[in-house]
Amino acid sequence: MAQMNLLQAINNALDIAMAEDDSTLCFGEDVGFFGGVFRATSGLQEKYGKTRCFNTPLTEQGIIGFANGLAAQGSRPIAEIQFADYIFPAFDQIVNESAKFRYRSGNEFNVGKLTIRTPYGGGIAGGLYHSQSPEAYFTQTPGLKVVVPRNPYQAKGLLLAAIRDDNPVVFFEPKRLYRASIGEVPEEDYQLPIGKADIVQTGSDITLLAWGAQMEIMEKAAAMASEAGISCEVVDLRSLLPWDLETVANSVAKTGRLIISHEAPITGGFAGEIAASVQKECFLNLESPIERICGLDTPYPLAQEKEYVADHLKVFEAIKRSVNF
Amino acid sequence: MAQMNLLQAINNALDIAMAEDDSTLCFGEDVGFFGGVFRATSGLQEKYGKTRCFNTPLTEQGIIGFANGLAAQGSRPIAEIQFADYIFPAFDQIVNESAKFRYRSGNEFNVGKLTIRTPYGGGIAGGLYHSQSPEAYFTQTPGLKVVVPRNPYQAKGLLLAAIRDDNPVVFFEPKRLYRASIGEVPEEDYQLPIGKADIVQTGSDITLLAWGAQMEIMEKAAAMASEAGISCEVVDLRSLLPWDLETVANSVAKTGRLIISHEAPITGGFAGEIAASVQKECFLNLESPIERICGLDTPYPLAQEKEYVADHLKVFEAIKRSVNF
Amino acid sequence: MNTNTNSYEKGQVVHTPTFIDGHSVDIPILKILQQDGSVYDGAQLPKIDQTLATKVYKTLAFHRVLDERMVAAQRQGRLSFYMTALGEEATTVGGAAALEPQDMIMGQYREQGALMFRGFKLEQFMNQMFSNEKDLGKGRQMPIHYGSSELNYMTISSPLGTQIPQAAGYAYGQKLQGKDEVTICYFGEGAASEGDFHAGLNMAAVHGAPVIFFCRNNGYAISTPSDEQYKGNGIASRGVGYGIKTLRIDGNDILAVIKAVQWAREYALAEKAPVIIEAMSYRLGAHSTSDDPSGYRTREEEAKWQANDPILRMKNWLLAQDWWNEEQDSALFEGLREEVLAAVKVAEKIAKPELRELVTDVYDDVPEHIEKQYQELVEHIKQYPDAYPVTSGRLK
Amino acid sequence: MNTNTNSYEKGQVVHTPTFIDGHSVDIPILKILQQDGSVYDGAQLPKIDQTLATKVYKTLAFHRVLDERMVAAQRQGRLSFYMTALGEEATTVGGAAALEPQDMIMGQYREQGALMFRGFKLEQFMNQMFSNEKDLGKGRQMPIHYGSSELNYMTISSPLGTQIPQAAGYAYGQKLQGKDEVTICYFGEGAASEGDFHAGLNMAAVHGAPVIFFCRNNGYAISTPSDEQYKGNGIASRGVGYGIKTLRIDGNDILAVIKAVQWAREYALAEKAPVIIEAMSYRLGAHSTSDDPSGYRTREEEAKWQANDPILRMKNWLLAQDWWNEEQDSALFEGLREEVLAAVKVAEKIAKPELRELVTDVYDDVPEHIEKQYQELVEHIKQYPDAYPVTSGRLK
Ligand SMILES: Cc1ncc(C[n+]2csc(CCOP(=O)(O)OP(=O)(O)O)c2C)c(N)n1
Ligand SMILES: Cc1ncc(C[n+]2csc(CCOP(=O)(O)OP(=O)(O)O)c2C)c(N)n1
Ligand SMILES: [Mg+2]
Ligand SMILES: [Mg+2]
Repeated sequence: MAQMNLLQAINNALDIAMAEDDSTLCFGEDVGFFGGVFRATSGLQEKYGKTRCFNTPLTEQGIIGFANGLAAQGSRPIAEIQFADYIFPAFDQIVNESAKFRYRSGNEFNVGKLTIRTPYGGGIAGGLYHSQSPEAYFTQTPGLKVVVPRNPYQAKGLLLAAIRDDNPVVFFEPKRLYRASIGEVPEEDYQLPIGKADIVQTGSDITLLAWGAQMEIMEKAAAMASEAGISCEVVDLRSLLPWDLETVANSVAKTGRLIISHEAPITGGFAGEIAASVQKECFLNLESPIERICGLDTPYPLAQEKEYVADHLKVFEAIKRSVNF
Repeated sequence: MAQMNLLQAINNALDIAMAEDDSTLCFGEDVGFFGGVFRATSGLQEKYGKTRCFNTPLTEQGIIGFANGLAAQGSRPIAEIQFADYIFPAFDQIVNESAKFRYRSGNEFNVGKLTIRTPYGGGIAGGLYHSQSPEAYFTQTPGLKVVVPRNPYQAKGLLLAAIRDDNPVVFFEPKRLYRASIGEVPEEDYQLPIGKADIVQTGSDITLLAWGAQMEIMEKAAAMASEAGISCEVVDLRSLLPWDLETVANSVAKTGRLIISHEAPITGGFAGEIAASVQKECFLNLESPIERICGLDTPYPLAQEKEYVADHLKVFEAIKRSVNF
Repeated sequence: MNTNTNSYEKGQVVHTPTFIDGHSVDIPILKILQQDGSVYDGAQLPKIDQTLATKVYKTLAFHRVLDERMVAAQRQGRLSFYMTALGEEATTVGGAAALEPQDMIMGQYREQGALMFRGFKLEQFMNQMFSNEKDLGKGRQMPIHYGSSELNYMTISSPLGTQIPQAAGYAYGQKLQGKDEVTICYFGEGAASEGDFHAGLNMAAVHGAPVIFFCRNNGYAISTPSDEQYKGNGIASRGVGYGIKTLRIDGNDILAVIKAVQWAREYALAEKAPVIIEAMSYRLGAHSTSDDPSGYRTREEEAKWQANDPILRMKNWLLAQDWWNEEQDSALFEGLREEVLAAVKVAEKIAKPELRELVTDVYDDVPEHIEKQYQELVEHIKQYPDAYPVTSGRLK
Repeated sequence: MNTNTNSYEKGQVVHTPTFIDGHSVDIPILKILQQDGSVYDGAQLPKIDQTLATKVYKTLAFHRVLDERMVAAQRQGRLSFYMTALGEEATTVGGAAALEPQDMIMGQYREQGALMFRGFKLEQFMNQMFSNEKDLGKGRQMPIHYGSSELNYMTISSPLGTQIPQAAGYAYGQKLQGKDEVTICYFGEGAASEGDFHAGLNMAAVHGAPVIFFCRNNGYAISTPSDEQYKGNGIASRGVGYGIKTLRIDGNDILAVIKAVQWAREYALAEKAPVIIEAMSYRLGAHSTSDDPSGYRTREEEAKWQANDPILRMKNWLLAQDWWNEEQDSALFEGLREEVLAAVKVAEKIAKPELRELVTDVYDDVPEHIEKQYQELVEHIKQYPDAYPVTSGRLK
């Protein structure tokens, strides 16, 4: 075991993946010599050479198109999009190509070996274009898997699983935690399962569900609630597509209450899907309406970021509302 | 009043818009001389000249980028994307640019005059890439309006409202109905409100909610239900962003039951947002879980299109399930 | 009237490959074979012997016949949709003939000629077009979206231009693994306007991918003539901007196509670098069976190009070589027509894919939530078997 | 080591505008002013008199001082982020000086020089950078994302390349309305790899939009040197592929910039057609205050370019003209430094925008669902005023 921050855990996972398989490649804008603007690919070009870890020209659609081709060919591309806010030029290549490659060809071809890594989320005074959480744009796309880790241990295990998963995976990294989140991480190889939620804290009065950096907020709110005598079950969804309805529904069946929180704007966010599914699955168990504590329906602001975000106080208020319903 | 099909109604609305304002332009792939592959812009180049109605090079990102620039400049662009399946190369221009233009500039600049028209939906043996209903990719984007008409009368009134609305509007046209849906349409200018749902049929036992071509399915299912003694209230959402929670919630408060149907895959589709909002708004009114009858979580198929789609039989079964819950 | 389809003719005519390097955009056009079947004086022929030449010609004939028959079948309502490559068959058949079987072919949709040359069987074409259970694509895509991993022909995808950066990546992978392989990537002059074109060509150049970008410039993108598509000198004029070796050829000249692609393959492998070939041709037929070109172009323009028939041109050459005769020719075409008709009749009777194929291949395995949707669908169909006649009968 | 930043020097040096037309990609580079302040023999000067020249120079000085001071302010933790244009100030100040006030300027983010020339006030820059309530952008974007509709300077948007097709559309609208206006569109050689570049240039050419595409080729896109960005001869070599008139200039030569843009404006208006200008320069500073270039390039490379300082070059010219003297120069720089420091102190004390600005301008009006979210937020903040100190105090 070693102490690693989230970036080191990512870097370590990439290192293991590149060492084990010569056909694994890491590339993207500034990913090569410099190691990426966040340094997630630091040292990899030195270790594995310029042909396997390299800078690309500045074109996200090109990066993912190139990656799709490599994956179809049998290589194992790990493409980085510098900020999730800049993934949209690649949207067609991801949503119309990566996601549908296997299906449309009757499995004659597939891009299962593709992994797309991208830092997402707010809390870094990044304004409209360095703060977005666009996961829900991808969760409505059959053929993709979508994964978001909450800490260094999860990041390494889930990223290794994503790289080896035989389906295209979009891997969102909570950039606010890149250096802020530090924890014990085994130095050896390990994987965490994609498609399974993780119960971070058991409780009996209400279920709190989130993913990525938002887990910190949920744990903080749960601590406040605990002081107020409310017992929260805190669940990290981890994998958004496919997502673990069973674990969530079991928790809600037990607690009778659910709050879902994400950074993205509320309308059309992935909390809607979860709420819709859970109200159906747990209709007779629910003791209060499912609440969604999310970003407001505006672009991501700068000066009023603090007011905008779904913080622990807003979650705590929702917990009280739900319990007192 | 005249009999028009949906295409004629669209064409008529475009004609009125171009006649009233010299700065209104229609363009897109094959939109000019040929009048578009569906002929929605037929005759407009002849009438208003090549500078106001024209073919563009084959680049969706270019079309919307160009349109954004025109709108910022003060012109009134109506851009066509040939099929909604091909809107994704323009995703960045729509989601990061059109939607955020006004906000990011503090209203120094805006693209409120932009309208994007695009044919969507299945039922035409189009397979993966001529059948998609990508509306939910846009409904999670603050700054956009999203509108879907169900018939010629609605199409003309809503399109004129969209063109004149001072916000960027994505206008999805149900291509399966282009020639199939025929109805009375006033020849003169009129508008229908954006943001308001339309109660197509009142009823007391259950609310059926949909939009666009799916309304036909709902009406068919409602007729079957009526024979089985179930009274359905049928609501056309019309505008998905912003959407009329009030009308929907009032209806559900009355009926106690809700079924939402759309063509897109269920997971992450817009029905999730509606269900999540309504379960909160109408928690104490709901007598059964809200059901979503939608496409399966696969790319849009060809040979098994009939099995895949959310047809009236599936909706009818859901109605019975809901009423007998 | 599209003025662009003629304007490149002003370029110098040469008879051996001549590159546009980074310091010239005077774009010569490579021509080897004249319409009467004679070879230009001093022209350098591609590597081709009688066996290869007859195989190429037979493929061209098969192409022509299949296209004719399937358009007819579509008119009769037996088929939902079809796209011919009338007048530009040499670009794809010639391309495949110049490559090795292990080379990957990525097409746009009008490249059935390349697949034919590779040996995709008549019934395989039919099974795809009739979306039956023998279709390699499991009945999921519209007609003409062929694909075969065995034949290294990437399954066609409707969104335009997406295969261009993919081809760069595919070829880069081939290079990295030290394979004696290249990728050829076909696209139309319309698709070359997509952002993916720019991304793909630049990435291939920067990363040294052995890919042959092959633009079929057939003058139209549906109704849009190429002079409303771009203002440069065709697509070839863009090569210099990417620092990519570029070659313009007469796309109706099968020997020029073969020569150019043979050369490009050698160059791409040896130099680990991409090549662009722009083949000037003309889409003689409609864009697809959903289109009627009489609304946007003249008969005269079409007639001019009809006189450049690439198949007739090759036949004239074969006759001149004494490698072929008129009797063989009639027999070939007649035989093909019968075969195709018979194959239609067989394919349209083959059952549709089983319901299960609706949910396979979304992922490597069917995940739980989709399995559940499938089971509910099965129950539903069993409840209303008459409403789903194609699949209900075969459900267990 | 970036070999590309030097390679274009091999081109012929000319002293009057010389176009690359569709039949040449021998790319000459326009140079007018030498580093010592003397003009090349036979060079044709732009339209410029002492008044304009001093305005340009003062703007350059303001630019240099503002950049220096704001980097310092960022280091002191007073500002979250900043981007300098050290070494390439002539490209934007010169561009604006060659245009008319009604022309639209669309920048990438490093074009504050153009906005300065247009008269954006020191306190306006400050208000934007400190996201205070006087910021025209209402505190919504990161520092340096300026915009002013009054000054026809389009608000900066972080996603790269998006302004390129927008500029084509903007200029098309200007043309259609018969205005004596053009649009200038700045972008880096990195952003020129985006698909939007391809789309924008092609659409401008096809639709005849009077837009000046101005590429600031400063050798780097963050850490990526231009020789890993493209393999062609810079961005200028792409012009011919779009059929667009192209001009390469020395970007550190203010007179060359002004001359080129003056010419381009005339041409774009008269011919209703776009122009591309590629200005060769070098990003002497870090990419932004978040970046440290010592990790990816050498001091020697930087030193070479330090010797080409565009501001010093202009100063030398002004001195030689007798339009300026050293005393004036010291006074100017000293005065500017004080002004900037004072302005920082004022701006950082101005209140942040009111909470209401969080929800305005998403749409033309605040729709019901957002109004409801806002009201809930207000109630929440009132409940926890200490947790939201910036806004809670001002809520009614
Ligand atoms: C991204 C995208 N946009 C639009 C279309 C619709 N479309 C199909 S074919 C076509 C024209 C293509 O022209 P070209 O590339 O010249 O090829 P050709 O048909 O001439 O062989 C268009 C616009 C599409 N399939 N994909
Ligand atoms: C679409 C998009 N992708 C990536 C980024 C991140 N990014 C910001 S600046 C930059 C480099 C731009 O280089 P260049 O265009 O040469 O401009 P310069 O900084 O040299 O002025 C990158 C990659 C972005 N802002 N937008
Ligand atoms: Mg074409
Ligand atoms: Mg640069």
